[in-house]
Amino acid sequence: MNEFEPKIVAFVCNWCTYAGADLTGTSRIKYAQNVKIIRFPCTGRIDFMLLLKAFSEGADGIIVSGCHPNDCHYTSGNFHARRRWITFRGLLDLLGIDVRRIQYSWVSAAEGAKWADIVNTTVTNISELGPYADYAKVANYLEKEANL
Amino acid sequence: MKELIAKAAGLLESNTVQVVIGYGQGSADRSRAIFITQPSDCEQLIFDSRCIQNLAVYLTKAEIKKMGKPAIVASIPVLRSIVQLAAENQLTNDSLVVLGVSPESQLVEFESLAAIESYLESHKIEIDEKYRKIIEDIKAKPVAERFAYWVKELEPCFKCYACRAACPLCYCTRCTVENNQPQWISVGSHPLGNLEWHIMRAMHLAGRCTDCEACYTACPMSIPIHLLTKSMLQDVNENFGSYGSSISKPNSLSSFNPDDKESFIR
Amino acid sequence: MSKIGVFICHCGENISATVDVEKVAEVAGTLDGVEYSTHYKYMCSDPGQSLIKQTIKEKGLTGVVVAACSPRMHEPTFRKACAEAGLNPYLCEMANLREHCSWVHEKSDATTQKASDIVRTLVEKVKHNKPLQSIKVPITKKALVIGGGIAGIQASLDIANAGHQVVLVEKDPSIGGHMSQLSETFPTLDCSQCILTPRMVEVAQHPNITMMTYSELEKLEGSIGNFKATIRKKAKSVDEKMCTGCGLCTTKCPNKKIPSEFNTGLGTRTAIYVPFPQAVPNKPVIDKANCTYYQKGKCKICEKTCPTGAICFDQEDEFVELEVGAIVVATGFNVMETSEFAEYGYGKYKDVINGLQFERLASASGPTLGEIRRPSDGKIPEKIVFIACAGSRDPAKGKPYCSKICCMYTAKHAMLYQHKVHGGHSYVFYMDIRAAGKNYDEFTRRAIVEDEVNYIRGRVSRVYEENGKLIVKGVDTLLNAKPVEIEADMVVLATAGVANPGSEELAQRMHISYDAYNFFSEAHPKLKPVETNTVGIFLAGACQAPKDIPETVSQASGAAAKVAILFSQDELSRDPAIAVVNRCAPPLFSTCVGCFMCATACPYNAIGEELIKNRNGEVIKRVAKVNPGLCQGCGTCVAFCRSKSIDIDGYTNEQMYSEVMALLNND
Amino acid sequence: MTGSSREYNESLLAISKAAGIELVEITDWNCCGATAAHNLNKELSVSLPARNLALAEFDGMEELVVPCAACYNRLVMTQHELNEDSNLKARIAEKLKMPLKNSIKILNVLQFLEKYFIPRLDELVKYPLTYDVACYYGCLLVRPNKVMHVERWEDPMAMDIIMQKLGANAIDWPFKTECCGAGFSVSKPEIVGELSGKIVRNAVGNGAKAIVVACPMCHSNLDMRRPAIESYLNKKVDIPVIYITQAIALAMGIAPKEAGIQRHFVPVNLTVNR
Repeated sequence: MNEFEPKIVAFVCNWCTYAGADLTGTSRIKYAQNVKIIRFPCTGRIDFMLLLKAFSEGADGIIVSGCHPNDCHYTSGNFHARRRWITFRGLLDLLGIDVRRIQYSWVSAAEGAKWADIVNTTVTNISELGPYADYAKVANYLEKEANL
Repeated sequence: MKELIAKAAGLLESNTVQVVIGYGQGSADRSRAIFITQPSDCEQLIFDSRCIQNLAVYLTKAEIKKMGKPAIVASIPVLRSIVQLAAENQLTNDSLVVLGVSPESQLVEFESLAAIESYLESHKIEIDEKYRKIIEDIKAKPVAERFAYWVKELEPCFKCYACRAACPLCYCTRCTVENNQPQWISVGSHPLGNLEWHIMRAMHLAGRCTDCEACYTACPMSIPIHLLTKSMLQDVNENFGSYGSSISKPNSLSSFNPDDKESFIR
Repeated sequence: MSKIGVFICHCGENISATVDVEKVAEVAGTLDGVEYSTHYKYMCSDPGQSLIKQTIKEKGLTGVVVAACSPRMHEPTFRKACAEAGLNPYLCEMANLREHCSWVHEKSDATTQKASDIVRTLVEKVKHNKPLQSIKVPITKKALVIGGGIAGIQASLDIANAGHQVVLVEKDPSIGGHMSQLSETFPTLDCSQCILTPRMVEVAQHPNITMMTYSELEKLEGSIGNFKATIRKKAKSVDEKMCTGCGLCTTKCPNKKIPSEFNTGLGTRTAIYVPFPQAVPNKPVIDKANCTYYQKGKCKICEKTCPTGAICFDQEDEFVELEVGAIVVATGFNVMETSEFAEYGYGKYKDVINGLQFERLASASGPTLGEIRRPSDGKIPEKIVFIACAGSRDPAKGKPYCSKICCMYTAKHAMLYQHKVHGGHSYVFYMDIRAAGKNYDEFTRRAIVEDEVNYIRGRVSRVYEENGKLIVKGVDTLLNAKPVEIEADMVVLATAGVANPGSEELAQRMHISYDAYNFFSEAHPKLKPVETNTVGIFLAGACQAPKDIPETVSQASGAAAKVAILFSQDELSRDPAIAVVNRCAPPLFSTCVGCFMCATACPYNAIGEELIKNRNGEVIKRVAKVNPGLCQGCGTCVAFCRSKSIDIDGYTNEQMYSEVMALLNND
Repeated sequence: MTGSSREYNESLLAISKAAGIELVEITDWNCCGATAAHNLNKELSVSLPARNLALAEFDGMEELVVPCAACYNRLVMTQHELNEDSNLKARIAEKLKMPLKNSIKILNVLQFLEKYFIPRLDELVKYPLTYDVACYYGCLLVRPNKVMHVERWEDPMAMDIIMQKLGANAIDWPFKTECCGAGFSVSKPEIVGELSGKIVRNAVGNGAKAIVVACPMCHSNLDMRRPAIESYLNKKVDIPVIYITQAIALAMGIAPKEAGIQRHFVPVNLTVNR
């Protein structure tokens, strides 16, 4: 493949963004194939370690998305998630892990078009940033270890 | 000092406590933690500028717990850790006697853990200007350079976990790093394993770390891991308006404000 | 070893038109642990489902992945099919190939590749699925209704008539609430007490209803089906059983000048009192703060007069513990005081009153026996001004919301005034007339057209006294907009409906959420209007937001129906996707260290503590414990737990981890 | 403050001098834009006061005392808007070609008096005032409340409290914040006659011997437009209108002339217990 096709994982909550992405489908709005969705009950459930794992397994970008503030199915899971994202993002930024590679968003069950837009712009942005070679280089130590 | 020794001896004599955790003379010119069970041994207690180890770390250790109710010599950083441990339900008013030592080396006694918290109101955590500058300088580097900087800084880490052992707040009986179902942290002390370990360590201290620097002091390779927690401390304070948590108020990361501000969520 | 079956659906052509389903099935078949892989035109059809069931039995599958539409669509269908074939339904997962793949991408190799990736991810997840049993919780079929206004009355009667026991708790000495204070009700102008009092009596006489007046909820523990409520019965100083309600004591009490709450301060009552003649129960209580004996130690006239010896001064507050399965909160609302309005005189002008006070003036049982007389000198006002939206829809007053009932009751007030004071002049200053409701607009039109109430669209900037008149300075914003000044004899403020004082504390005691104005929050603004976020606790009436009587009664019946639905089962069955704190071998017992940060993070207060004891009964460890009745399965605690000691079934750490791993490793 | 309301300036400087407080004028200050600018051009209406704020910062000032209520209102509104909108702030700073921290503390005359005079009134007041006064606030000091944050903005008390401390009896009256007619003074004086007339009538009716103000616009309408007021009320009214600073000057025993008492249209014949 000549053209760089970024690998993007989307961590989404079941009640808003997953349903929103369903609506993108029912509305037949087209978007890039690069993004694959993993369903969580709530953004509050999304462990920051899973984001790191996604990078070490070769993801070039990540989308994290859930219900808008005050819309959480569980009333406050997204508020807790937001605080965690704010702190996590600050830490990653200090460490030089490219925070531009993680797109956070609120997509409601009614925002099918917004989901398509989030996916497409993220794909464009990550394509511009190129493969996440820096992290891959670090992660590749794993392979060496495995080959021993 | 005399006051402290007398008080400690008194507590042991009256069997109010069974062990006194304090500082004593170590090898060479160093101080070390000592655990006194006999009133007469209280003479060994010292307190001076060398006594920087955070003794609060012993409060949650099973070996110490077995010795009975402790009294602990507590300078400001230790007091902060005690409050945080209390906030996390690890200590109650009955579980220890705190022999506070003020910055002027005066013995301060506390009626309750809540009293320690209000005492600390006038000794708030402040990130040193020096560290603020260092953190700012790191953040000013281009992202790739920053990453390279940290990969290099973390390279000497051989995962001895001294940082974990020294931290009063790392009291889990099973650390995530020892969890292999699933294998959250890559085992080896290679760049990835080191990076993952230190990110996790910092994240787990977010909103809890009291900036005692015990992790950094303990690190045999002098890796500046305290910069990570200091930076998070700043972030938590700037975004949520609090350093650490108090006994009565929930921790900043296990609570929220519906109006929390950020600019990166679309 | 896993034996997973993968069933790929064409969904007619919905999937197969863009995804090469044969290829996906072929790739899936090569995956580790996949025993069988196939594709079919319509998996959700009968033959499709039979195919799955048959394969489960024939191949002895340990897990199933149906790659079809969104799990939000057909997950229940396929899980049920699996259960019918003897496979635990929670060992079935769906891969979303339609909404998340075939419908959003063009036909290409990349689309087929993505479909394979999704299938592989779910196969990896299913390998880590565990059989789960839906959770059974027994139900105590007794309801607690808090608040004895029309909402609480309606809810109690409905639940009681459905055959269940009800305990109705009311903080005042009588049930009846605000509705008992009203004169006539819109839009029919029928007398409020005439329609309410029969209901009150019915409550008192209903064999299934236990009434606890002068009582408040002190503490609430437990969860849906099994709440434990502690009720504080405030000391009435009167023995309910001995008192016959003759009322002799109230006539003899020397302390007669106490402002009557029922009459909104426009009338007086005694220290031993029945709030109003039709009170239920019609038995007095002693208001200790105003009783001469309690304050000064001497008097006891009531004790001497009482023919049955029912007065008992040494009565103390009593605490009653109740076990109930469901709760209806119907604590109602209050109106903003006129004293909060500087521009209208901070309550210093006696003839500036609020709407509730006007109700008492207009009520036949009120202090003026239904004649409209102004409080200052008892004169009949010749000119009266009504100011709508006093506080409501006014962010400066901290109440940006519409109180909803004021447009209607103001029209009613003006109408009643016109009916009672012939030749009188009435004016209504309004922002908009919000009369949405059956026969509502007709009602306000009638006030304007037939009763000649002067409606002025505009706000009032100030009310002040000059030469014995209340000068109302306002503006008419309609045609020929101009400032208006009316020299009135009386001013009625339709002050905002506000939450009852203490509602914040009550909400916290029950762990239900409340909004910025301390009104209780419904679980969903549209689809769950009577539920709260705490399952098993329902809302009725104006404690949720200001509302009128018909709406209150409907909501109360709705809440009662929810309770009856709950009570129609003997056991509660719940989705088992809930959090669990791990257990392991001694001496650790659990890796949980008991920091309880999960408990503060939990939106449902579902995390409590468990004391692990040794065989001598000594506590050796204190760990978190999830209450399966309360946990809703959000998993916020899981991401929060540092030692990974808490996990959530259906979305376990292992499941999520393997999904991430599988999704990215497609080489 | 050097034209029609010079007595406000004179009295403020006189009492400050007597109390040993030095007030410095902003170098090269400009017009705040008043009501004209913000009716015409939003950005202009913010730029003009913003320049004054920047100049005051440049002069190294921490507090800015603004006696004119209209100027005060514009400056506070500007500070608020710039703080709410960082883009606007950046744009304006660029336009001004000056750094703009926008953190200077802006005090109106009441806040200034509260901070620097009230604590010292015992020492400063030599001749307590003894009569009934009506404290009139107008609109610019209190509105919009979401920016001004005045407690009880429909019935403010700051001036009343100061007057009580000077010995006077501040009457409870309902016209404290009613409209005086403001800018109609020039275009439609008859409206001012009616609106200010009602204010004056109510003050007199409630027994006031003087009206105390803290705004040049209020003053000119209640004082200079007295003929229009009298023609609306159809009778002669001689209640004087004084600035709060003048009231303080009188109470401090400063010569009436130094406080510009003689400059009013309606003669001020207030006796002082000497």
